[in-house]
Amino acid sequence: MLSLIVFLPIIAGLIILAVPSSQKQIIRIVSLLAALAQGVLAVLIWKDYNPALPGITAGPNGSPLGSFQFVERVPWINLDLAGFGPLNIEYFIGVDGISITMVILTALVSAIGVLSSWPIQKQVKGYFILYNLLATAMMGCFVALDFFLFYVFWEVMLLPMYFLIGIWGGPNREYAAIKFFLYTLFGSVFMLLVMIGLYFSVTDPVTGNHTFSLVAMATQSNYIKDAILGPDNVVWRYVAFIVLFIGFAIKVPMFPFHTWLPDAHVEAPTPISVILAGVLLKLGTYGMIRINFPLFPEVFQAGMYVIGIFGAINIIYGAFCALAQQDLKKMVAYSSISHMGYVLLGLSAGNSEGMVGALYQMFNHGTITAMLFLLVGVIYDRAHTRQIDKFGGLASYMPVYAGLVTVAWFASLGLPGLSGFISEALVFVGAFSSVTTRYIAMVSVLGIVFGAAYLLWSLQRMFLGQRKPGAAYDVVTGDDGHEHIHFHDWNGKLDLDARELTMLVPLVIITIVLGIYPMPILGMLTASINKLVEVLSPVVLSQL
Amino acid sequence: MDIQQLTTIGIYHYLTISALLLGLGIFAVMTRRNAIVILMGVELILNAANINFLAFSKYNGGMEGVMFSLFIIVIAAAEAAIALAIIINIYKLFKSVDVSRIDTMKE
Amino acid sequence: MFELPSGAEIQSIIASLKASVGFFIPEIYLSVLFMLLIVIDLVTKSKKNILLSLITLSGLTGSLFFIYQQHSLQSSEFFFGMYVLDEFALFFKYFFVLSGMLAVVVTMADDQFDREVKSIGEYYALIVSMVIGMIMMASSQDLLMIFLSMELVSFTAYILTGYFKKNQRSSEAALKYLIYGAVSSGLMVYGFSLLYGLTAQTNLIKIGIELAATGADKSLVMMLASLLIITGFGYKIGAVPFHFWAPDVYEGAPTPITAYLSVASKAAGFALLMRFFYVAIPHSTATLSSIVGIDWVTLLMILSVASMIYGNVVALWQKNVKRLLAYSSIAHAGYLLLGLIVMGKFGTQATLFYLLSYFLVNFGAFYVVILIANKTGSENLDDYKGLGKTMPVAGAALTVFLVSLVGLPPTVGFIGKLMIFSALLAKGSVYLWLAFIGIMTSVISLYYYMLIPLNMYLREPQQATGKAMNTGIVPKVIMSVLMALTIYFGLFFTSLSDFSKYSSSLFGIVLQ
Amino acid sequence: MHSLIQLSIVILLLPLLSFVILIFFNRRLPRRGDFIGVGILGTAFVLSLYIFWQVIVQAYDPAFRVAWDFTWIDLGNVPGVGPLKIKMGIVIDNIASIMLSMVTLISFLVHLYSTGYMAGDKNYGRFFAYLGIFTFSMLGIILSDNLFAIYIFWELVGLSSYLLIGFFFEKESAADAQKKAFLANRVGDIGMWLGILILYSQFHTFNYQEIYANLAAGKFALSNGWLTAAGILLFMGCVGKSAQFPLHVWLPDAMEGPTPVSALIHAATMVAAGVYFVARIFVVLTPDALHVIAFVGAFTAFMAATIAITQHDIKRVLAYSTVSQLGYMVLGLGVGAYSASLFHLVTHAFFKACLFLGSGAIIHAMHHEQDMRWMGGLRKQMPWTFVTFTLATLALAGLPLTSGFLSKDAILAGAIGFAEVEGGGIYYLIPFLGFFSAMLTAFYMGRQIWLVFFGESRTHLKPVDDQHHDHNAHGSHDDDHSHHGVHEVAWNMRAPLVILATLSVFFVYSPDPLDGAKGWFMKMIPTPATVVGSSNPQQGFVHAAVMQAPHVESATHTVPDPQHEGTNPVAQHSSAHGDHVYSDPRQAAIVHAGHGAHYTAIYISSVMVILGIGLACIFYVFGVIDPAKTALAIRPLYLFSFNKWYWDEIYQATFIRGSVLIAKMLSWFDTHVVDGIVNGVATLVRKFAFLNNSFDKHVVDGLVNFTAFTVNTTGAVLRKLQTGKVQTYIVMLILVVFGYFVFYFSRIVY
Repeated sequence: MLSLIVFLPIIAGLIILAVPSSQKQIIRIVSLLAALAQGVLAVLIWKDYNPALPGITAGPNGSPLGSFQFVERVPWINLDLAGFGPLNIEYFIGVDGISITMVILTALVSAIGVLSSWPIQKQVKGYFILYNLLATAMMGCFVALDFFLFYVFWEVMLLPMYFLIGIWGGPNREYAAIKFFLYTLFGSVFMLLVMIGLYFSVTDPVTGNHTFSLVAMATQSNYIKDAILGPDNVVWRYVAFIVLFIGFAIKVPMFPFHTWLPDAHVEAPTPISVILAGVLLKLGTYGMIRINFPLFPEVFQAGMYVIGIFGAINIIYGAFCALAQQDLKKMVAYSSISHMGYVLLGLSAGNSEGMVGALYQMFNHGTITAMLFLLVGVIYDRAHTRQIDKFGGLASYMPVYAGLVTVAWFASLGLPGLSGFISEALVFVGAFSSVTTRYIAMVSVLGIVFGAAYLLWSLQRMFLGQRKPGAAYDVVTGDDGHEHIHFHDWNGKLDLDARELTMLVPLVIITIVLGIYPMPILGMLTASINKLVEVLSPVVLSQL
Repeated sequence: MDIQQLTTIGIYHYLTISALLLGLGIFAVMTRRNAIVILMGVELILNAANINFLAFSKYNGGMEGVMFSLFIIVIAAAEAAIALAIIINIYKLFKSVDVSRIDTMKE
Repeated sequence: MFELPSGAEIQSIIASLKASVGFFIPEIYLSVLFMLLIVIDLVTKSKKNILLSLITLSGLTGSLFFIYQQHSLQSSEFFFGMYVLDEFALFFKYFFVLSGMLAVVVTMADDQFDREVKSIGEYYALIVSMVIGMIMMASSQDLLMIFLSMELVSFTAYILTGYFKKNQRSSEAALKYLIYGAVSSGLMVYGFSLLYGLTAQTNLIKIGIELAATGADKSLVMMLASLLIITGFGYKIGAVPFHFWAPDVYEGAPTPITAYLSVASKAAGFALLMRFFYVAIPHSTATLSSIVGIDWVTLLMILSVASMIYGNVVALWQKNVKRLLAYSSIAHAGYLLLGLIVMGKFGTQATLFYLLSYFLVNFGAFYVVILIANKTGSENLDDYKGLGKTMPVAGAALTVFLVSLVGLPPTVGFIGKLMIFSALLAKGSVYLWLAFIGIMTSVISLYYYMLIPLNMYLREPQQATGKAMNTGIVPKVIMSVLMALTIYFGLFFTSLSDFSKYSSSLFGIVLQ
Repeated sequence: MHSLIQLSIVILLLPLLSFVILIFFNRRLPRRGDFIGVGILGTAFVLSLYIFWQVIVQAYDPAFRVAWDFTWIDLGNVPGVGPLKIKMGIVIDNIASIMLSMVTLISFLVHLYSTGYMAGDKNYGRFFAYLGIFTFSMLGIILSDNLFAIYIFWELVGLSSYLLIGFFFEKESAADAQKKAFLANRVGDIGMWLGILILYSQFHTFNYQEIYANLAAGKFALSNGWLTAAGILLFMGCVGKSAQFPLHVWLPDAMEGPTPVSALIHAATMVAAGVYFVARIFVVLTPDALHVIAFVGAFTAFMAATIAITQHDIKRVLAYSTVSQLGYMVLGLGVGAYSASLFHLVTHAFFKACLFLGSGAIIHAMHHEQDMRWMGGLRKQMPWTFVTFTLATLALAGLPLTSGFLSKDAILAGAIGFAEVEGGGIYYLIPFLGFFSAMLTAFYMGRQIWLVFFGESRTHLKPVDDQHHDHNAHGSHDDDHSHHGVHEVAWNMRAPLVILATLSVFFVYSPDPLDGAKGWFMKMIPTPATVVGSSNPQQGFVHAAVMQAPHVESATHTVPDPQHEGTNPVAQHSSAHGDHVYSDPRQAAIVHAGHGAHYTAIYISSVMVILGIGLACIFYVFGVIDPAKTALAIRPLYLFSFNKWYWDEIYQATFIRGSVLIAKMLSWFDTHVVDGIVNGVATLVRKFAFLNNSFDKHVVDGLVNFTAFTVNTTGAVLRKLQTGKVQTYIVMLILVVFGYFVFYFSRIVY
């Protein structure tokens, strides 16, 4: 079942490969069908998921079964390493509370991404092949429970992303693409070393062989004492943690490593921005939760407040940078940086409230930011510019659009009743409850104000007031006596058309529903998070 | 002449000479511009090796050294043949055998 | 000076020769093929004709059969210890024959030969003879044998490099190759002579024993000998600082030969280096420097680090794709050396695996480069602009090969790197810094490798020739197959890895 | 579930229903569906009136309280805490039921009123939708039983106020005002949120009662300072919402919204929510926190009053008077006059709503003329408005026989008592400011009445361009009012005025026109006992903590209370006053002193009010002193007041400019430093580059960038070695070998 949900897109990709590139509509429909099927499967998985099972580590009998669900575990590669012993790599996938939420998110966002890719005319075939490859890789990352498998999926993501930004992107796309590629690769190659080191340090309690299984790695008793990353090698464990963390932090992106994000977003086409912000950024924090923290809990203990500080920097720094942007999309990009800061902060708290909040924030940020980028794309399609000061007074002329923007914007600034609020609130509750991060939390609260500041300001400049001189559109008085606006070389519907609504409305509904009653997602998280907090150690507990 | 007299000279005589030859060869290779002269330098190096082999095989006993030197001579000849062929071709194309002029490909 | 052997001795010699010939069948077969090709070339005085290529291909394929036969044989030394047959040698026999075949295939694809070459027959003959030479390099266990086989390979390589007689660059490359090769092999043979002087042996195993016993007190001379020998080997594997010939030769030589050299003769050098290093240098005892004047491992570390950094860094500046690949091959020599440094069975396995992956990918890359050169008549980066649209298959294939060269999953190149680094880390944290450098340099390498897809896909062609350049069906198939293999072995590499493990056992030495 | 709870849930959801219907379907409905809004709110009012009847009249129990909650978020079995659930719930007690009916009533009246006032606006339907969501969130604040829920609705009223202030969003000024309001409130909310977090981090619950119980049980692990901090931070929420200094700046600007909105949100209900919230958390406030609150309140009351006396805009005068009155309420809470200030909250709600609606009627009649300088002589045209407006004015000024008199005096009495108990000195400043503001209030209201209703009409005096400008500013809004003469407004705008005016007379609240304490209100809303103890050194934290907090259902019920056997004279005394027993002597003392100071307060305040009105007459009625001349005479003071103490300018210069500046700096930092530690370097690299510059454009930034730089330069240098001259190669070969040799030689020899 999981395999199906992972490989559906790539199957679609292969089908597309057979379709002649002139048949654009068929290509689109095939990908759409694949995405929808993925969504259906995600819902089925969601339905059958048993929230009581914790995941994170192996079950009582030492095997992942009884802890993870929908587990598929087949030996993939069994080598005999000369002079070292067997090397076992498994095709080992499964979900627990942490990953299933991300699986659902990925299915949702990639389906919406397909829809928003509809207008793309340039090399449609290549585009959708790469897109489906990307979708598979993302999904794979979230379900992989074998480090090797995870790494493969992780790296496979890079190339399609590189081309999707580089070929279908904006004017400065080459730069953005290569920057994204090098940055992420730089992060992940170190992961490779750590992965090998872990392999040599961990044995599977059942078979006794060395293993790449993340489940086995999450239990400290499986480590060989004097191995390179064994308990005795404190220094190397710290190094490994930091290296891994940087690798993931680049994806998040965390403060000093974030500079690829604005460029990538600004240059990428709308659907790719949606994917990038909606799913890819989550991979960073997901990696931390799945790999970084449970494998090196004691280092996490030592580093909690550092992570927290970086989280706070992200929140406030991102908000300030967003405040200064003239390009709407860049503003949204920086807002992502700010919002991912909440995730980091929640994780750094190391207690259940914070971590649940962080996970939930990941989900909500996925949906909300997807919405933001889609909306930016809508106005960009019409006006061919994203300069905030090229608009003004749009609310009078595009009421539906303005309404949705308002909802999205307020969701993004964490208005109660919309999902973003609950996650941010939980993050703060957690971060404040943990002594380590209490003061950091007190500082980060400022993010709430500045978040509101840049969002409301842009809202006012674009939608309220009157049309600005030199705006990207003319105001014409239609024959019915009402005022209309006319964008230069845009012949489509002025306000949102059916396709755009079908993309946006589901997201809006999800945002509102999850804002009023979050348990559908939280309910799946809690068991895993509580387990994770236990794994992460007694130190936190004593602080509560 | 009499082999006994030769043997009164110790192995170090041979080694010294071979070392000198090697030095000369390297010097030639490093300094001469003419491709052919460079090749002659290479011959010197090879012959230095030859002398070593012969000397050692004499003083260690066993025939390997002698065999080796024979083969080196053969190889040297073959090398010279190929080299000359190439150099002639070069001369056709560049109208010169000055290796310092032949640098169309660099960096 | 010495007395003739007695009849009985001669009898025994002849007997052992007879026995030895049984182990020598593939080489003999190939030599026959070599002469056959010459003859055919003489009778059919035509230009590059398909017949010769096919004969060569089928001939080489046939040799695979004989090589396969040898698996049944007990691994042993023969011709009085001059020559060995073991899994290691067999691996390289396959390797070289296959690369010979690929070289032929690549040559068939290259239009430049039609323009430049009158008769192609001796070209194929030379390729075959080079295969023979390299096989002997991989199997020889005696200084003399090593020297002879090396020179055989070198000479054929010189001729092949200069095979385009009318072409300045080709000839210049040949000359440089020749002079550089001659000097370094001369120095190497001088080193051999010193080694012989120290140990009174030319057989590697005996040398090893001899050195283990009495190496220490002659360390100064031994040091000089080792240095000179390293010079020779380093030149063959094209590792920094013995790499200078490589870029010019790779650029000037006919592209098939470039591919052939960059893969096969490099591999041959490694075969030689490994055998010499493992067998002749006694490393079972504690510290090498205490036995043989010079610490070989440190020396190799220096070579490998220098190669990785230099190769990758300088490649950043290349605008000629062939030259770029030349520098990348220098860098790859560095990665290969890493596996050697570990100096164990695991390391050997990793190195062999890496050679296999490199073999596949590099040939693929050069093949595509040739196809593109056929259409655009240029190997400059700028002329690759927009090729992604006009030559989709070629573009995709080249991208895959380059990704594999970088070492990203899911390609075989990634597994190669994985094996190498695993081998390093298996030794604990002592070699971690080497792994670190390897990682960093591979990040750098991403940059220049990606320049090619960048030009092919992200940029528009300067002259707007939107016409699709059709490469023909056969090349498309070949490219697709190579591409598929690259990815397949990246996901299911058990077979390759087991093969390289099986092949990682040498005669006369037990690696732990 | 208690029937009242079910009822209250219905009441809570009705306005939301109206919102949902109207926001989506208003264009499809006749009259844009305004009747739906009015009808629904009417129903809601009737229902809440039933609750009021049940709770206040039937039960008549100071400690009446029904609560219900459900699990909203279940965090499972949290390590170190055990099962952790975040609950949502509803509590109905006396104050809640009173506020419930008050809010629904005013909201209903405003709905009704708007049918006239907003008629013809192009977003007519949406206006009622917004009113609906506002009423919903306001009711949520009233009913919720925990801090988390109140924070949620807190933000939601913020949203609805944002939407309603910016209802005429084509006006830049409106757009600015709405943003300002939201941000100012957010600043307050931060504090409130942190306060909530402090309490949660100790008890892992948001529920009032559980928090109080835990506090009373002394489970608060942090220092007492943290508790004070928690109190003050929570109060910050009130500072934002109730427009207390220093966050008061948004409220006057909020008058950009339609006048009914000003009446409903920015006079009667939402701004009072802050006071209501402080009352809810009253028992956790330490004496130190209370002092802060008292001073903030007093200062706000005074400052706003001084500003109000010089404003021209009729709504701004009312706005500042609102701020001032809210100051009174906060002051009242600060000094411990709990019931008094809640009393004032309710009375103020009614008469201030009346005033705003009245001013709305005037503005409506004057075709959106808001400047009192161009009004005058309206009493003849608009008798109904005149009467009701005057009545409400008297209540606001606090003349006897009005509701305002009762509540305000109770507060002032409490202030005096507080000052006495705290031992005089600086604390007398609070009652003093209170009384002085009372005088100012009387003055500026008198001024307003006169300027608006008496004298001759001054419409013609208005500069034309100004008029024109004013006309434009409303965009299409008032196009359908063609300019004909001023006339009284229609019944649907008149009725609310009458009802509200009636509600600002004393007998509604108390039989005795002079003492509110005799009324049902203050009997039903007793001061709850603190759970944090007094600041007296001899009565430490722990001691107070174990004392019984009467209407706090907590584990401490069982704790035997030594103070409770009537041995405590203070307790006895206060119980003689018919109040329940105060566990905390300080509280008891204050209340006691408050009762003592009752009549003093009456005298002083009456004098003050008469003084104020007198002054107004001297200035405006009899014209003995010319206001303009006076203004010139004390120009600096006048300007200071007229420019609202320059708070806006100060904030503009410091916070707003500051953060924008920081933002600009950081974003520069981001692009030039973080992004390109090496963008500068990249240009260097470009110098080295031999290829078309697209090559090194890609040289990546940050760390990677730095590597790229070093890499490229080294590359640039190293490639020079490849001279293309074979001899150089050989030389280098030899040199390398020789170098190695020397190296190892040295290693061996030495």
